[in-house]
Amino acid sequence: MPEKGIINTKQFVWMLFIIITTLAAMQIPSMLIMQAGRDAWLSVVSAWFLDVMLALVYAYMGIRFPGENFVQYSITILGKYLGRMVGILFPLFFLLVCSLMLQGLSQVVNTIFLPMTPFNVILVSSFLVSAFIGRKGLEVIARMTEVLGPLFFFSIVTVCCLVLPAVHMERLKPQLDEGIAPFLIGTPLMLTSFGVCIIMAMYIPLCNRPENGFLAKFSAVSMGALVVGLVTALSVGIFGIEDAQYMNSPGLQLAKMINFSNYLERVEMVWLLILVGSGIVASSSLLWAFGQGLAQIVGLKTYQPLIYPGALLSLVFCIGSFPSSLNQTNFFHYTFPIVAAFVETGLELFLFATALVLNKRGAA
Amino acid sequence: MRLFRSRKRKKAPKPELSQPLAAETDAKQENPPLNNSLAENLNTLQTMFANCTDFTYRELKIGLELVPVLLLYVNGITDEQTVNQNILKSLVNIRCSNLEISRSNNLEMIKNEFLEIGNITEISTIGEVTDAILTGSVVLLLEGTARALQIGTKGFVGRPISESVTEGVVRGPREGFTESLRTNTALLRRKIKTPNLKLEKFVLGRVTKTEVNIAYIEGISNTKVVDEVKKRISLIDVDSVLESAYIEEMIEDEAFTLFPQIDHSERPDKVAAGILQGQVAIFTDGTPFVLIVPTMMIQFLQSSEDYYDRSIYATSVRLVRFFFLNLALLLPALYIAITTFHRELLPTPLLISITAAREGAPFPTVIEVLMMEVTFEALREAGIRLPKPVGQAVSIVGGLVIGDAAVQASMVSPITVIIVALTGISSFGIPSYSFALAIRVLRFGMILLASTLGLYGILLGLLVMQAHLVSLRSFGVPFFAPLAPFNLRDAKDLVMRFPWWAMGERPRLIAKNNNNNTQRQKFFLKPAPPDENEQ
Amino acid sequence: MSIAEAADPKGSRVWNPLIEVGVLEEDKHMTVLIVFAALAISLAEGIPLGKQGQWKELAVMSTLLGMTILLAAGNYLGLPSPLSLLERLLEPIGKAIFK
Amino acid sequence: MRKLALILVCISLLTTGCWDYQEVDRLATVLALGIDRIPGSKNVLLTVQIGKPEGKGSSKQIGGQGGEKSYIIMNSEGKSLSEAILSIGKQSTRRVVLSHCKTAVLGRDLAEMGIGEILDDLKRARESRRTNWILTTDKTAKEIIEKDISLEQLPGRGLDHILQNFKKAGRVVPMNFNDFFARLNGESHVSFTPLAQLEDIDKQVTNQLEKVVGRSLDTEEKPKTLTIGKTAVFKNLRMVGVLNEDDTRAHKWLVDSPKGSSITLAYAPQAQTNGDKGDIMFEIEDGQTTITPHISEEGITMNIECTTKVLIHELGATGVNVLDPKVVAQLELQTAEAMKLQLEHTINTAQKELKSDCVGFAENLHNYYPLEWKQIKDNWDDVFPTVDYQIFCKVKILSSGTISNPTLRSEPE
Repeated sequence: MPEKGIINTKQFVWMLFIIITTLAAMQIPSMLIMQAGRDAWLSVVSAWFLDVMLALVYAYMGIRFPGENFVQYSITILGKYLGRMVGILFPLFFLLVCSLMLQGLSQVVNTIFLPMTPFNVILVSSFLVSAFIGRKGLEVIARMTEVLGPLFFFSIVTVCCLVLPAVHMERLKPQLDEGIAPFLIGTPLMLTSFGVCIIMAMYIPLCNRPENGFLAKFSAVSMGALVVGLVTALSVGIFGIEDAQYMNSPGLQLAKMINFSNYLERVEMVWLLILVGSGIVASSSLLWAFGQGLAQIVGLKTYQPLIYPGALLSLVFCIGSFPSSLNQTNFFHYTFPIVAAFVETGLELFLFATALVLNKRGAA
Repeated sequence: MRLFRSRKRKKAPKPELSQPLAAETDAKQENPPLNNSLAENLNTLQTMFANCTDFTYRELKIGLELVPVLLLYVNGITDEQTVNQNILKSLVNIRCSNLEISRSNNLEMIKNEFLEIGNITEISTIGEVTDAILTGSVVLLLEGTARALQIGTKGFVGRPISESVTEGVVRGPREGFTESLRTNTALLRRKIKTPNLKLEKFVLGRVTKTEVNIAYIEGISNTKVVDEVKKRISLIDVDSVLESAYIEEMIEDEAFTLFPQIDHSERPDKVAAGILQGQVAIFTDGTPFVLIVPTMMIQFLQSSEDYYDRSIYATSVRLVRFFFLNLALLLPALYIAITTFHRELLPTPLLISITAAREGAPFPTVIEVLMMEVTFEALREAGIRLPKPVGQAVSIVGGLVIGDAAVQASMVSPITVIIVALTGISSFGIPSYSFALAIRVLRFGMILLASTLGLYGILLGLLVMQAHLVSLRSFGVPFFAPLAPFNLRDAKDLVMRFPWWAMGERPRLIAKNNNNNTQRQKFFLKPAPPDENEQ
Repeated sequence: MSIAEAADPKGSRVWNPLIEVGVLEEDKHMTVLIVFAALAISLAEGIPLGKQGQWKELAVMSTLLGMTILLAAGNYLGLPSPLSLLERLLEPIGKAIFK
Repeated sequence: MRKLALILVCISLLTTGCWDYQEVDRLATVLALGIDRIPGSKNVLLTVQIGKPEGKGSSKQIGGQGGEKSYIIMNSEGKSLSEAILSIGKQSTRRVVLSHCKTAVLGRDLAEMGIGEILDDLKRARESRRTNWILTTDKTAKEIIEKDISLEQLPGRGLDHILQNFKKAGRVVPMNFNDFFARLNGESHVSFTPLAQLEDIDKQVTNQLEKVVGRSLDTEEKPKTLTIGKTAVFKNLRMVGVLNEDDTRAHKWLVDSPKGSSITLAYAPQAQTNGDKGDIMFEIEDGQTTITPHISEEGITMNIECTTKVLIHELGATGVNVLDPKVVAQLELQTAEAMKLQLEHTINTAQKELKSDCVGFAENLHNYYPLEWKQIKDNWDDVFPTVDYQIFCKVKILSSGTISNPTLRSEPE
């Protein structure tokens, strides 16, 4: 096995949490509000429920094929050639998510921190750092998230508490104004970005207690759903749906609303720093998953030399496909959910069904 | 040049080792046994110690039969009084006929019946003789015997035990280690009175022959770590070991890092505490600094006094220390990032007063800060190296000239002076000097990053630094533990310092033993007044 | 001057889905940089691999870097990237589902 | 090798950087922003107040009295707000930063012609914050921005302080960008801001005194004073009118809460039907207003319930005996009646005069009757003036300050 590191369940939870939340907390709430209006938080809840259901499948597959991640068990299930063709979709998907994530974060950094710095400089430096971390292996990533994760969680919760005085409850009412259709449509949107934590299948074989996979995912998704739900509901309660749906990053705008006794204000940068830091670590674990998956498909001894090339490939994706933040938002809103639904749900359920039908099991 | 040399060494390490330096040749390679003839032995040794004025030999004829005896020692490192009183006197006073020139057990008899010295061993080669002489023993050679007696008379007049200079405490033991290895181990033994405290001897340095002892408690320390320490020490093959830092650099896990991965101390109580929680101490002769492995980063931020003060106070002091650690690393960088990139973070009145203070400043903020930081480092270095009275003068002049005159002359803005001074004070708040060095260097990197990309640059720097820190290990123990990987049990002694009665366990990561018993005391010995009815 | 233009004083990143995305000068420089980076990575990672005789790893890595360079060259020439193709394929479905 | 490459990359990054690096003494910090419409054109006139750092050479004096002012004013013109902001650069040696600007003042002309064009910029700009205050004036914003506020070195911050105080206690609802936008986006598309005015308070006082004394007083000519006491009402991005001070106060009770406000009662004990009226002032310690809509066949009725807890602030010369529970009960009733009258007047003004729902009926209807609201929604402007309402006020007197009854009674006539 290329990766030698072992992670524990706590680290597992924080890693999943960071990946879900950095991807979802920045841009998703506004898209969700666009779809579901005031009921956006309901979409978060239902997506949370569906994702937990999906996690059951992943956790079960992790136990059915002990010591194997989906890249490996797709080979076990589907055979040498078809299995590899299917298996490679997962690493590529992670690479795509990595592009999306770092593009979004760099865009925010460019708008808020460094408006005059060329965008590409920020993009390249964030890719560089995340590849640097990714190359150090899963253990390092896990330990970093162990420090950053709680910090991130509490910073979001703090931000939410500090902006509570600005909330107008009547902006959240009435609920289910347009019936249940909007929030049902919002659910898949949310589900697909929660679904990035299918990366859990990469971690399960490396966890010191693989049977805790479901528990870890459950805690991570619950925390993530809490955070995203809070951000979404507060955005509606503060900005109203008309403004919130077109915000590039409602979370950031929320932090900008902090005005605590007239002294603690303009502190959104501190929050943003933590967010960007977590995002970079999260994308480094995506890069790691790419390298690890690819190395397993081809059967390499080590994945480390693949991290920097992977980061470079992801960077090229970024530059080629998302020349602007509008492009990225558009992709994130309309194309990504389809791709993600295909990979996260479709492929995995397909593998699951095939494994059941062919009665394949992992070598215990 | 350096690059070239290291390249060459990498390519051909073997031949170099097999051809030791000329000075080492005789000692290492030719180790002939002692001769029966006293004269020949003396001859060999005299040629070996040619031009060594401190090499002393004394020929005696003892007993009724006047058996020739030769005493060899190096002047100055033996205890002159012992040599005269307990060896010479007793040898001269031998008045029995049992000593015969032809008998073979003469040596045993001298050893057993006449010498009033405790530490005597028999040796039989020239090499052993030279080793013994050079480490301060007296060697007794007897005519007609191919063996010799090594009489332990080590008596170097060293520094007396005095208070540790680098790690001062308000409350706590005042003694500090000295340069003498035996004194140091004795100081340790006085604190830990158990036969399980093992002291194992190594001799390092082909030329210096420095004695190195590793100390650990069997049953408490992790045997894997002890074995690893032994393995790494025995792999060392250098010509000289003058300070424990030589060993430190040759046994640490990661060579290319700013951070020290092995703690050192000159306080017996700190070393004893380390050993008692399962660490291994490495004593080196000739230096008061004892290495403690494995080390976690958090140890560099703990002072031994933390454990002698009340726990709440110790906790709050630690909090201050952590805060100032961050200031020492980041304050100048944050100042630059915030004033030149992100003015939004400043309150409006402060922004306007900073602007006013900078009005008409000739240099950019970065240059100002770098100038002042470099000046500060120079002052600090000068203060340490100069003789004490002059050092004080330097700091006074530095403080006055740099602090006041530079502002008066509009060279720098007063806020920069405040920032640099605060950073300096913060860096003194880090208990470990070697860890503070790493922070000092990193601070400049952070300043550069901050001046390029502002807070984002600082973030990137911190991420890289943290990734590096968590990837470090010290003898298998994660360096950043117990923060990452987080361990709630070990966190009792992390930022908080729990009261002694609540710290029931040794740190798991260090002391996790084969029998997995890290229990230190009974669970929860919280003191309480006796029951009413007992009174 | 419309509001949208006024609000974006840089003016360089206004994207119109109706017009094919042009290649900005800045991104052309990036392509050159990427090629250099690919070479640097292949040296930095490849030499140790070659020394250790891990030829398979070296091959996979070179393939990845080669793909990167090809894609970068495609960007340079203004060809659509694979993600754009994916977007063209799937965006109508997404637009049909979501608002 | 890998490390060498990393170091090289870092060095190249470090040496080429510094795009955003900007020394703090090369910046002009804007503290307040005034936006006017140039009459007869679509152009925007921007007035900014920029904090002037006191260098070491200049003497520091408070409030620009005698000495130099600690701020400067700059004007610029542009087709849009952002163009005007950019064109300040034409006259400023320092880069203009808006991140510390906490107040934006809208001129009356601009407000009446429509603010749609500037809103987008206020929302979109990087440095704009939704917690910033928005104000309207009855004349031009330029005057307000240029105005000194006594005791304040920087008038821009003075404005901020005034509005911050309003948040805790005051008669006017302070408006930040966020609430302003959210109300404009709301169901009724009606929003409001405090109205800043320049009043010659000194002149008024002098005139009155002159009447009493009967000769002209020899006082110094003082500049006008800035006051904020009224409310400007916006509907569909246009200013449609102003609520006067009394209406503003009641408006605050309706849309925010009565807390921190005050109420004056012209007291007339029932026993003494003739004369001896006196003013009693209450400070509203706590209070809550709830509006509950009710749709029946007759039409829409709003039940407005206003409960307040008040402190006696001043009994004046009324000679009431507040130690008598009956009197207190009566006082409570009369105060409630006075509040009711004031509220009615305000709602009436909104319904009849301004014809805009600045009291938040639409939101409540939407919340309580979402289905019905969809039908009313489109012709709400016509429906609103006809909406019926019922007001229930409840007042509870909590305490009377440090003394109970007034010790000095007015002489009986």
